[in-house]
Amino acid sequence: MAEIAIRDALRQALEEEMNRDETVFLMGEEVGEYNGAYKVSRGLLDTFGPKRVLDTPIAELGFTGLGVGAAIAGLRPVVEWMTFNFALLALDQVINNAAKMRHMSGGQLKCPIVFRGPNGPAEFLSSQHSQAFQSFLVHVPGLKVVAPATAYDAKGLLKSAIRDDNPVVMLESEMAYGWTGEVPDEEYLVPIGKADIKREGSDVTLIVHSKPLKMALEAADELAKQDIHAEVLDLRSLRPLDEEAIYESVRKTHRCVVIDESWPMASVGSHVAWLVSKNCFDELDAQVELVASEDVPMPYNHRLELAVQPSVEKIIKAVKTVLYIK
Amino acid sequence: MAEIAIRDALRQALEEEMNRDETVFLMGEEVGEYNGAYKVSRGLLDTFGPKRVLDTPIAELGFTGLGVGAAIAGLRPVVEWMTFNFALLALDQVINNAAKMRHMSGGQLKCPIVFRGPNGPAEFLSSQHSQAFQSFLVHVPGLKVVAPATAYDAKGLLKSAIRDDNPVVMLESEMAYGWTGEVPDEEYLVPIGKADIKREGSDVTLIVHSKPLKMALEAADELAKQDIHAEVLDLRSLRPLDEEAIYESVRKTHRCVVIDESWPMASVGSHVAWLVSKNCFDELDAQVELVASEDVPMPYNHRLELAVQPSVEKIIKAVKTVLYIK
Amino acid sequence: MAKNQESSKKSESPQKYDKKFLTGLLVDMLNIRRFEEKAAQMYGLKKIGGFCHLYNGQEAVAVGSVAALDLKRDYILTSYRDHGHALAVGMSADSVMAELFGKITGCSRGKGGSMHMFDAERHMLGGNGIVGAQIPIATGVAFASKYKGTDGVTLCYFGDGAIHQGAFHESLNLAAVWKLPAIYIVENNNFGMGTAVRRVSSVDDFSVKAAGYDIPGKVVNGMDVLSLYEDLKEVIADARKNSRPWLLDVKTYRYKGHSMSDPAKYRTKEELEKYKEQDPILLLKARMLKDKQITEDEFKKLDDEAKKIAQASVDFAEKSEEPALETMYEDIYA
Amino acid sequence: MAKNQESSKKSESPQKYDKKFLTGLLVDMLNIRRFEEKAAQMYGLKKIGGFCHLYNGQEAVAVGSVAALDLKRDYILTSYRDHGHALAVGMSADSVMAELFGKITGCSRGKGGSMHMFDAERHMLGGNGIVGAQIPIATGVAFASKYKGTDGVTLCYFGDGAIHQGAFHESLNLAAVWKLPAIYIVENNNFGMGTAVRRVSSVDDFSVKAAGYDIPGKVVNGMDVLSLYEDLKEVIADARKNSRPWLLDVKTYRYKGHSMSDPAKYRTKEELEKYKEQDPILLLKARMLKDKQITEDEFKKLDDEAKKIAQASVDFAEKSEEPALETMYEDIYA
Ligand SMILES: Cc1ncc(C[n+]2csc(CCOP(=O)(O)OP(=O)(O)O)c2C)c(N)n1
Ligand SMILES: Cc1ncc(C[n+]2csc(CCOP(=O)(O)OP(=O)(O)O)c2C)c(N)n1
Ligand SMILES: [Mg+2]
Ligand SMILES: [Mg+2]
Repeated sequence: MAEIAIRDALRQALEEEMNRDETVFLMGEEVGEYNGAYKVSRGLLDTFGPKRVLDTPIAELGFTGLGVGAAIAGLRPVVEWMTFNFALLALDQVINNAAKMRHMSGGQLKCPIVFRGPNGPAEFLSSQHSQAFQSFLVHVPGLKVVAPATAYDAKGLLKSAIRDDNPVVMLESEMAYGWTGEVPDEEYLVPIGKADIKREGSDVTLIVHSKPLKMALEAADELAKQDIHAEVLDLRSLRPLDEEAIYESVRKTHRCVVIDESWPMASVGSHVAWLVSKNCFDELDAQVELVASEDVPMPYNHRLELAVQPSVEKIIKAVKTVLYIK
Repeated sequence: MAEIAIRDALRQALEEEMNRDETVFLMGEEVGEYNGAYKVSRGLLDTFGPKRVLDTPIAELGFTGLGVGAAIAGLRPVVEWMTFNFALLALDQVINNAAKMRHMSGGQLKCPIVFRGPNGPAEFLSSQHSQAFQSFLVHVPGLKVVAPATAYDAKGLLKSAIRDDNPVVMLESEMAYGWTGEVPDEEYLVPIGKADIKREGSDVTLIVHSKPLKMALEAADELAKQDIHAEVLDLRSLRPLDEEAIYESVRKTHRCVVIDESWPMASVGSHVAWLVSKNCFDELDAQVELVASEDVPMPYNHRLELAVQPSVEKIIKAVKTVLYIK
Repeated sequence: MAKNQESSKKSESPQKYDKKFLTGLLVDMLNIRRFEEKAAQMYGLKKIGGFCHLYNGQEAVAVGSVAALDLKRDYILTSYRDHGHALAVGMSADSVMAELFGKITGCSRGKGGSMHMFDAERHMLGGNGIVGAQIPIATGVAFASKYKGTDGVTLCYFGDGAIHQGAFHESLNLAAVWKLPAIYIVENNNFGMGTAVRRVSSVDDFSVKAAGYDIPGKVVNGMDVLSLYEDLKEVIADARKNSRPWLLDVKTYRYKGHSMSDPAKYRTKEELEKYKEQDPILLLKARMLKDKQITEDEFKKLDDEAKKIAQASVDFAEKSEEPALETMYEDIYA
Repeated sequence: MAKNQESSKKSESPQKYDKKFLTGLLVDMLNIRRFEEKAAQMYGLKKIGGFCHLYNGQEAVAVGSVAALDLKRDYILTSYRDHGHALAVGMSADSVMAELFGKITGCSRGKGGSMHMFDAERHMLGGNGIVGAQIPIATGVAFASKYKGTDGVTLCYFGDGAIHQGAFHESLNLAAVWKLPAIYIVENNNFGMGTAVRRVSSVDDFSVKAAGYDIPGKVVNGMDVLSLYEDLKEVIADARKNSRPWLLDVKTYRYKGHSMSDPAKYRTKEELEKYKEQDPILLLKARMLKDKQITEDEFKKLDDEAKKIAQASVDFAEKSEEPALETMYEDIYA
């Protein structure tokens, strides 16, 4: 097992899959000569050449749609969006085409494409550059959505995503690209649709995905010191959602806090919180709390931008609320 | 009081506000010479001329952004999207600019603009043309979102939206444009942010918005015959959401079914269902049920497309579930 | 810099073509015309619902251009006005009509309807309901052909209204920079719904936009199937050989309203009649009559046959099953 | 059809201008240069975070074009590379630096940061972080001027990378059809991040794209503030008088990396040095020296003053308050 950063885990996944399958190619802004805005694709242009690692113009709608066309014509594109903020420009191609090609053609076509890049807030970027858009993507049938937060999951899920015959959106996090974790030397896959218990506990279930996993684990550490044992369930896949794993944990702990760095309204977080509320109605000893972003556009000022986001303190407070501890 | 169709109620609102304020203008595809794809703007070109009623090219991103610019420069644009399906192309301008102009400028600018048009499924249109996108818009702070389902509310809310100094998205329904209802002869406004009890009841609260209101009322009629008295709460505004009205009703009925024609995941419907689950935790006698669209792209075949959507039967079934009636 | 070209002013005299070839074009156009008339009738009877965009008047475009293709390696994509293209690539009238009826025997299993005709095997990759959305997708299909080295070209049809979409601009730049064998065909029928071209465009001739991407552009007569065929043959050969995109402004006209619900009040009866004088079917027929490659009787036979095929497709669609309710969960994930 | 024009090859000899005017341009450029240097320094000290796109090398574009405007009625909008434009319209260095520091005294109350400089009163409508997004918005501002009949024009600045966005295409068509007084200025600095223009465009001269919309286009020298000023004066007068849009390809160069984190390995030191020989500040200074409108001493004084202003802005920003936590809920709804 080697300890590597998430960005390198992603790069390994790309490299292995590009070696394995000639139809896999990578395109996006600055993925080639510049080695990627966040260096996920470092070295890939050198290894695979400009036929398979393509720098695009700044034309999110165009190159995303080009990817959809290449996918239905037999290739396996990996489309890097420099950030998900810019992918709003491409949503029509994702939602109206990638997600529906198979459906509209009555099952004739398949659309094996991966859309990936950093999602969610980074630092000092203000409101146009610090948004978490998983709720939009999860809303849409026809897509799959994965959201790893460790090097192991990042590599294994990206490999699965590339091999999947459906459009898969992969949410990464700029702030987490440098986080390191162990990755096996031998090849492995992480299946899409399986949540993972990152820490076992008996008193409360913390349901989380993406970057806030780290906060949830820290909060669990902190709570353990106060003899509160939190189970941390990392969703990893948001669509399909591993509902069984969620309910199993809540049936054990009877209390639940959901953490999601999205805005709260109509979010992945509030959806999961409702699913738990509904399907564990007789099991819950308290309401399900949601720790989300404040319902505001992200300010540039750093104190403010930290205060807007979920935090270890907010998670601990929510846990105490569902445990009726003042 | 005159009994008029929703499309005419909307037209009256436009006409009155355009008469009242010279800075109000309407633009969109086919709004002028063609009198609107769904005839909401019938006659307005004749009345106000081509300066104030503008037929645009098919360029949703461009003319939506043009509207945003006109708004920050002192006008009050009403942008008609022929349908919300096409507005995906314009989302960047709505979310990254309209919703954030005031924020990014530290409060210097205001952006008084209305985006409106039909949202949600119509008939025989397949998956690209039958989508309900309120969940995307509600997710975003900086926007207001209204969703009337009667002629009275449509007129009163559109007038309020046009006078509002913020970007307001108004969800209409193609299938409901012909629905008639009473509208006062004298001028009136419906405030943004206020829900409305469309039918009082004591046994269960049905929370609904937009076109499914009609189904909810029919279901309530049907249930009344079985001595089940449903309260029908029409949200009317989705952002801001009238949470107090929701909780007040549920505190009375102790049971709740939410109806939303969106896809279920990360939807307005599941969000409201969670809010009720959380904030009425001690009041609820059953889990909150959601009647949403099936989690599939809309098929063209009519039997299938009806089966995909919420229905009176599905609502009644959900009510019986929360009443523990087999 | 690439220079735009004028359309071949006159197509070669038909003698150049054998009778079989010409008859093929004529039959294909007749089949589309009679199919669309039947579709309109069925729409009137409420057998078909929703949007239904007919192709009457534009038949030469799909038929002449597809005739110039090699569908073993080439592809086409178009907009929601797609019945004609579907039939032109050889999809059966039965499968197209059944799709319009929303039956399980339709090419898209009743999932797509009028706007979403697909035939993966025949390289017809849809039908798209979002104006301009097929342009990036077609660009990607052309990309795949180049990537795989198949020498295939992709024809991408769209309307005069679609050219103002950002998707057009982004795609043409990508195709130009990456030298993709994509041929962008504006089916310029003068109107986008009720909007005359000139009201939303400052240029009449869309081929001038080609220069902005340094790619070749050309104006093509869309009413004369033979001259269109010749133009397309040249353009396709060039795109195939040199792997580069083209932009064609094909002048055509639609006889019916935008969709079935459009009374088309934005144009005069005279304008419509003027265009019908250059009807693509009559034009080819006249030429063949003149060159004695067909008789009135033979024409009538072909026409009757076309009507029969259209009627048979209705019978087929009528008799076909509705999709079972549980099929709503199918065809979503592979 | 509108014809493109060549840029005025040489600007008029400076004698034509009075010393005050020229000194004004020089001071504005110096202020920007010194401000940006200070910003870079503060970024190094982590007083500023996130993206920070500097304007060094491009000063003549904002300064020369804004000098040709009447900001009582005219407007400007630009991209995230906006410090120079902010200072050029007369926003105080204090309010811009405080914004970079994220302080409540910043022009956008610490909400916007580097990419979002706004001054509604001075008609500077931002700063936009989404490549190309300001193009439709600026088009709408021009629309509003025409609607209100103010005779105002709007300058819309964007990069060579932004021209490939669909937003550009849709906006130019709208502006052409509706005859809006919008002047689209490509600040063509040869690179979009690490991507050289030619790798993502098949044309070198973006003004050729104007013909596709039948609007006038022009190539403009972006290093010579006076020739740029002259060109813009003409273009602005035309846009104002005839209410029509223009597309300008302004050739310029950025000295620094794309943003602070970019080592700019994609270009050579020689290329950079070559461009620095036409430095807009040195060019104007040389001309004024030659015409005896300034002495080295006077220049030094102006430069020292610029440095002082930049330093003072840092002191101001340092001393300013952080926004209170509850301000996160402010500035969202009017
Ligand atoms: C993005 C988008 N905007 C609007 C529409 C509604 N719409 C459907 S067809 C059409 C007109 C298109 O005209 P044109 O491109 O000329 O094609 P034609 O119908 O003439 O073949 C419009 C506005 C749509 N389907 N998609
Ligand atoms: C829609 C969008 N895509 C990508 C980005 C990331 N990005 C920021 S600046 C930039 C390069 C822009 O280059 P150019 O337009 O030439 O402007 P310059 O930075 O040279 O002034 C990119 C790709 C973005 N901000 N917005
Ligand atoms: Mg047309
Ligand atoms: Mg640049």
